[in-house]
Amino acid sequence: MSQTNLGSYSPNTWCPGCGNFSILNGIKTVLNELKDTAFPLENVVIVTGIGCHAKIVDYLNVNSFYAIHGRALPVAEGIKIAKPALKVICFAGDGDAYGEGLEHLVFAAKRNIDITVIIHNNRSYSLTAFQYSPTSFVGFKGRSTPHGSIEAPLNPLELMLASRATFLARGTSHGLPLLMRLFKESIMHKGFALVDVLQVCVTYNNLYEYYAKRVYELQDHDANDPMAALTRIREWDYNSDASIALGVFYRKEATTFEEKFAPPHITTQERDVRIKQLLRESI
Amino acid sequence: MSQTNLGSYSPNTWCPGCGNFSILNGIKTVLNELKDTAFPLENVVIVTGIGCHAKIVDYLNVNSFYAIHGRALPVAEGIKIAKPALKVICFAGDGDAYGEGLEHLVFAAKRNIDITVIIHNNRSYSLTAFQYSPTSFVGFKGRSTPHGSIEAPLNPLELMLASRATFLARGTSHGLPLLMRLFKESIMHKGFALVDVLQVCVTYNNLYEYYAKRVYELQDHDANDPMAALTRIREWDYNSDASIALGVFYRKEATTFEEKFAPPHITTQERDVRIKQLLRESI
Amino acid sequence: MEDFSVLIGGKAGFGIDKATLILGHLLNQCGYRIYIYHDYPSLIRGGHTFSIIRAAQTKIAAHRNKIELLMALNRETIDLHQARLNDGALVIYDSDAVKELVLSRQIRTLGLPVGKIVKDENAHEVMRNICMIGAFAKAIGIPMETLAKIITENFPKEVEMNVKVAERGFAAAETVKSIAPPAAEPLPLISGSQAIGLGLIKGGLQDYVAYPMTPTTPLLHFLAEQANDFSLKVIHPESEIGVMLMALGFAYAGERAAVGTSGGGFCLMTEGLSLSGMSEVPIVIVLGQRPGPSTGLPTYSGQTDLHFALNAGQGEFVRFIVAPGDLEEAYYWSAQALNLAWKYQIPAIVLTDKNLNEGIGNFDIRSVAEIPEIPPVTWEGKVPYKRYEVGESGISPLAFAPQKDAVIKVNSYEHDEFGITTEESTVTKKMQDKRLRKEKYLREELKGFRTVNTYGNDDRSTALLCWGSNKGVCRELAEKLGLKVVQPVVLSPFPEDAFRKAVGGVKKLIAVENNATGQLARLIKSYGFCADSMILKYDGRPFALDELETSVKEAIR
Amino acid sequence: MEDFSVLIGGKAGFGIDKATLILGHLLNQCGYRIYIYHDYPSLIRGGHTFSIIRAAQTKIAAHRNKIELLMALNRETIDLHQARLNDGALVIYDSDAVKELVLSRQIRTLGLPVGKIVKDENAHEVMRNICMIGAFAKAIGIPMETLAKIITENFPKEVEMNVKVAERGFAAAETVKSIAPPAAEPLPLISGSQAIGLGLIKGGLQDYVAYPMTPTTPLLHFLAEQANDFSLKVIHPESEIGVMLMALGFAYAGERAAVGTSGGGFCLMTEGLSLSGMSEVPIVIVLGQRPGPSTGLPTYSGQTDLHFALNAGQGEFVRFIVAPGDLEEAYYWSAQALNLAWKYQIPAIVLTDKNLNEGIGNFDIRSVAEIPEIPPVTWEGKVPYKRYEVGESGISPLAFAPQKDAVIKVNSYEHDEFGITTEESTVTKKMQDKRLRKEKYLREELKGFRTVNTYGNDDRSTALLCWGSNKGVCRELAEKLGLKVVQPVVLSPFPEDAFRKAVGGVKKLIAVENNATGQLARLIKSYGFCADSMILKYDGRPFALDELETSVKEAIR
Ligand SMILES: Cc1ncc(C[n+]2csc(CCOP(=O)(O)OP(=O)(O)O)c2C)c(N)n1
Ligand SMILES: Cc1ncc(C[n+]2csc(CCOP(=O)(O)OP(=O)(O)O)c2C)c(N)n1
Ligand code: SF4
Ligand code: SF4
Ligand SMILES: [Mg+2]
Ligand SMILES: [Mg+2]
Repeated sequence: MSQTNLGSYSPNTWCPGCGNFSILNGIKTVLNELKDTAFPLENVVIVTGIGCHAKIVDYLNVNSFYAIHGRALPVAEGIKIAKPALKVICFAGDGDAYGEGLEHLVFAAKRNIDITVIIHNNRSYSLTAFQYSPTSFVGFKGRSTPHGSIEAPLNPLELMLASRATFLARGTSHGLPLLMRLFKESIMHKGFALVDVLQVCVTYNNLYEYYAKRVYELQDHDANDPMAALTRIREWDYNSDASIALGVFYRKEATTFEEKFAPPHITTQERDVRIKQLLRESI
Repeated sequence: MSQTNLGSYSPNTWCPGCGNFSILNGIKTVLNELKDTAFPLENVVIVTGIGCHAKIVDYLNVNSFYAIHGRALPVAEGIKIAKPALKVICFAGDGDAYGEGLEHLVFAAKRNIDITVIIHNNRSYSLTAFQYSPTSFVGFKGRSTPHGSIEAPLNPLELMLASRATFLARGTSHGLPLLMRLFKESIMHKGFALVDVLQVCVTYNNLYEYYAKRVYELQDHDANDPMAALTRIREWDYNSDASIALGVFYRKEATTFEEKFAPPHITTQERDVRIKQLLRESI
Repeated sequence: MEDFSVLIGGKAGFGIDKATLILGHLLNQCGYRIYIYHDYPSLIRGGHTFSIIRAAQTKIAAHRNKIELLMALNRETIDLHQARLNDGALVIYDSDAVKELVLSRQIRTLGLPVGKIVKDENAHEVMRNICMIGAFAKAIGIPMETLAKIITENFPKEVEMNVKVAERGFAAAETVKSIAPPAAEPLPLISGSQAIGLGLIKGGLQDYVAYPMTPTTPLLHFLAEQANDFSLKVIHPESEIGVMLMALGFAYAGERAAVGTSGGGFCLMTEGLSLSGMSEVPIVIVLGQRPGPSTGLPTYSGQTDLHFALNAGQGEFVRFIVAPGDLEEAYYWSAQALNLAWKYQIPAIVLTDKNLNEGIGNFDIRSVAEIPEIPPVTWEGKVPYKRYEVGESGISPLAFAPQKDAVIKVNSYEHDEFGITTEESTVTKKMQDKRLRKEKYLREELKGFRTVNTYGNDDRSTALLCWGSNKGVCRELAEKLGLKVVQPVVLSPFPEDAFRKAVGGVKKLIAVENNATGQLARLIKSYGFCADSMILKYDGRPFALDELETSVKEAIR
Repeated sequence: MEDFSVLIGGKAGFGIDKATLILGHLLNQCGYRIYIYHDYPSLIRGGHTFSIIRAAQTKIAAHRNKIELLMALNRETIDLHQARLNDGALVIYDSDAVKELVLSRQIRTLGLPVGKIVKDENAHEVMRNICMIGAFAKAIGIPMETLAKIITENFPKEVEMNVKVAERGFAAAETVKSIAPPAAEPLPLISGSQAIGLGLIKGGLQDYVAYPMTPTTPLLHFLAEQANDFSLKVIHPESEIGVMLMALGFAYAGERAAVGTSGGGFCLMTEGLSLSGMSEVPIVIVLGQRPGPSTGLPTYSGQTDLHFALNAGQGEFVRFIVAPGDLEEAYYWSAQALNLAWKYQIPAIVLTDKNLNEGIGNFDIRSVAEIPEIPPVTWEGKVPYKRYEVGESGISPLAFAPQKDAVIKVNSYEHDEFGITTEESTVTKKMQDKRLRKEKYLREELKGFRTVNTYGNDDRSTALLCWGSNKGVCRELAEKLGLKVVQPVVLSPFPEDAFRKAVGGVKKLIAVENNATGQLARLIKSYGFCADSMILKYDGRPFALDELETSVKEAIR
């Protein structure tokens, strides 16, 4: 395997110990591996919203679109539809993708467009210095809810299953080997893939211990069975105390959105001829 | 029962035969009934987005907020939180609430705020003269997809269940007795309630026959069982040919969002005193 | 008849649209120049909708209130429009629908049992319109063959039945007036939406992304229909936010993309607009105006979003805004908007309105100036690739993934030349200067374009100042009254010099706008120019020629 | 020392914020007037962040670049800021973190083994800041008791340990400079966000809805903390679209609501803004500016959204826009924005920036003008209730559900007096006139307010033109240089007459703005006023007093 340092010269400004480092390291290793076996590096485009998570674009020396808060998905879709050969990977936050931009996520899943979405789910708005997010537990004392949030969290995987996503997985930022496997599989999956990473935010929402006690890896799970997937997905609702399954919950093969566009190429001349023709028909 | 003509002087501009008439008539009857048994008419506020469906506000002589496309939900939430005694009912379209404003729907359900949402699901953008919607079947030849849409529809009830809605039902615009029952139950339900009405658009998407052949009313269904609800909800995916269940799929009791705000009243004087006090503490 | 107008009206669902098109093509075939105004409420069936088809000997782009022919499929049409009838006008009506018609002596009438004819023929009720058109053709002396040809070309289905019904109408009528000898070869008859669509295609459009919203919905429909022929990807996503961001994705990936919307949808695009400004990922937005605020009057026309378009989006960035005034300008500038947006890597807005988008008229491609390709500046392989290389012009060479040896990073944050985020004060200033510098070069390039149009001799000291779709009506009126017209087409960057030249010698400048505050007048004021008076109309209806004439005469009195 | 500045710097996570506050309060207690500028990048740990605490004898609202004391928790702080040191300045530093310090002769240094002290005491590393503050107090002659009191008041936890660590720092230092005698009674020390929040509360705020976005996030935090005390409902929903629409729901239901955001979030609110204009459901938006376009420099300051705020949203409608220049104005105008929005049933924007929102200074409530309640016009029970009754002033009486005998219908479409949709041309014009007419009455009412501030005698012929947070620096500098200052506070409707009066006699008008194009200069131009020169800064950093002095001197040379 040829090693490439995928890093950039940008100084890293994540807090020491932040779970984002695992995601960064994991994706570097995975892309390095895939570039030898699957696709050249220049075919990779990463797209992000805004948040601590999104800083990953600055730290990866690959093509990228550092978009705006909540809107990584539609940008990624445009890129993929334009150039289906590209490998388009979104890194999104929980506030970003499950909050501000949730709608895009649902529709990207519905379309089964072949992109990969990696959620840095630290269950907090961190870059804006600590507010509850759509996956924060009830009673979360963020700075917009100092007396405890009164909303129950969403179960994003359940929502994504209902939105017809064809690959759903969960990992944690402290289980790097599994995480890398999930990254690889999700990137290689043909269709819409989402990996919900329980990313520890050491500064604001350090759930390291909490997760360490509860996570387990899925065994003997039939990821092709939507009902089995749902059962496992519902096991933990991101709020109550339960075991937290990690691994691939669901996987399905289906035609993808971008495949359905195969417009023939057209030259400038042909264009002009057809314009004239259309005008003639309008007389 | 005291009869009130809930109509307004606004001329009705729906197409003759449009399923929206049933919804209008149904809600008039139900509100007339409830005003004697449950709450006075002036406690009703209806909120809509924009679309054929939304014209219902002009035809009902009750308090209303004719909002903008896709945004009925947050307006309704604000009204309800401000005045929990009000009965807030949203009339929304499929393009409107399942498309443009889907995110608000998910979050309103997540909060379990006590409002009622009635979806005029004609599975088409009708007021804009016929485009596919998030619930149109694959191959739909709307005017933005003249060669047939390539996207599979969402199953909105499945999505709403995943979003933690506490009352989910389906009716059709040609089954008025059931529809009225659903309207009544959904309005009286304490918590977030959604009724998906398969509303026939006679002009653009006349599925009257299609539905007539397939619908049946839920019998012996335990609406308190989320798994049973899911099974019935998944029976028909808004695309393939299957039986279409009508009735209440799911019902759950839970505390509601607006209940959780009970701020004590404050007078102008108290306000001034506390401002001064806070300033003193900042010296 | 040299210059006459036909009004056809009825309920939505009567097929007024189709009838309008047939009438337009019929008169077009006879060698008239055509302009069609279509007035309809926001509903699908019922209500009252009508079109005015005006036919003239010279090219026109405005309607008149007064009409010479009224075609009434119901009583309401006569009630609502009889005040428009000129002396000697002819009313053709369905005598089965309109009983007891009392009109002034000067009006001639022609009642046909249209309902009965259609029933006799077992035809669909909607074909009443074709029956009326048959009578119309006979009444003004157009041969049935001409009409049959038009019908054949315009109906995908049931051609025979339509022709038959038309023949019955033809037979039931008599010739009352006579058409004028042909003025010229017929020209294509298209809508503003089609002109914009074709212009975008001419400019190299590859992707069109839109969420339906009047008055740009027809553009979406048109491009969706043309997608295969022109190798377009036409996508209608979940919302205007999705539209804008998806389109920026296309542009990043190296394709030419445009989006279309109206005010409310544009609001939702403004965050993406600002992103385009910062990331230098180009985009063309077709912004069709309608009366606001908010939902307003969705199917009517207005010019209320000029300053919103000029200032939308947080922060300061260069944008190109053009407001074409007629079909040829719509075609030309839609193509050039793509060219310029891609060359300068900026957002461009084609600012139109319902009146331009849905107005139908003759399109003369021969009168459109050459549209040279303006190639974007692309990377020549110098390593390392810097997406935001700072050069004299502010334009950095483009590259598109996948590209060996180039890492292409675009960024919504302030960033350095490689596209890496920065918060450093000197880099911030340098990059902001780089981006803003593009305006200077764009201004320079625009000197080679007709950014401000004038009509009428330079010695005319009274001028009508107008923009967008008011060009047609102002130009025709000015010709008649001996006035000058000044029409800025490019609105950003504002062509100050060209404008100064255009108003040179003008003593009295009268702004004619479809808004309540005089938005163009306000814009020129900030460049030190002053409109002496304003004629403003903001009820959603465009100016009719005769109506504007009254107002202008008052203003110059 | 009469007027001096202390800079404290280090990495994010060193507790610079807290230390800044302690230093501020300490000097405040000593009777100084304080102004604090805080500079930090968009990150949570690491990077470099610093504050400048300026202390003076008179009230101030600007910082200077030059400093008299530098408190360095790491080497970087010295490297980055040593150029700021005035002759005779004192550097207090952690000698465990900074070895081998070489500075010019004029600089005095005081190194303490801060790291070691903290370790000795078994204190948390972050308490290094408190140790330094102990040394600082001793160095400038503040008694340890004063410091202990401040620490006690400002630490919710571990007070004793903090005091202990401070004492160690105090003991390790020596007195180098001496503070000046107290200037006055201490005044509250608050941030712009707090001033705005208190102003909104004073104006009767019942609901605050916001999605976090710098620089208005602290306002959300502040109001969330105060929710119980002031009976507020503070909600953070799914997005800014949700924010705006939910707030309009509150307003419809009869509560006073405000929202807060910055440029990107404001983009998403523009559709709701236009809805507010059409439906006449009032709202107050606190719009905190930061450098754009797009994400830009999230934690820095700018004044680039004036024209966006003035023109955002489709269609034409009246809006009230005010840009307060300091804490007292922030308080006063936030209250009045609510009052005026509710009286005129229009959207109001409080246009601020990071610099105002996050700057900290003395707030003197005694100098704030009386804030009379401006009662909204409410229904008196005349039936039938018409939500949009057309009257002389354009203001229709309000009623709120549930209300017996009133059906309250608001509408985003054009509508009649009852709120029922219309597309009729005369009603359209009538209602648009009604809505726009409110501006006339608002203008009239605003004549009773100080809409344009001037400072300095009227005989000064050179004036600095500024808006928003530049007031502080301009005012102080003008006082020093004998210039006049003209500061329009209300920006829409633009107070043309008051502005004309304010610039009367001014020969040279110099615009001072934090943007690249001179947005206020452009605005006044459209009213026929001209800025003679512009001093523009757009690197995200506000003007420092000494920096601006140089530029102004150049401009008036
Ligand atoms: C439209 C808009 N609203 C708000 C913001 C401010 N903002 C920046 S990051 C962020 C939240 C980040 O939370 P999340 O997506 O969970 O990312 P994290 O920092 O936790 O990785 C917000 C609200 C913004 N940039 N744009
Ligand atoms: C932001 C915005 N985008 C687009 C529109 C145009 N528009 C009006 S109604 C409508 C679709 C209506 O579809 P649906 O909600 O299903 O309602 P229906 O007409 O089918 O009842 C659209 C796209 C709008 N008013 N606002
Ligand atoms: S705040 Fe949390 S998520 Fe952000 S960098 Fe620090 S630890 Fe990571
Ligand atoms: S278009 Fe369809 S939904 Fe709209 S009024 Fe007509 S039948 Fe009803
Ligand atoms: Mg997060
Ligand atoms: Mg619909």
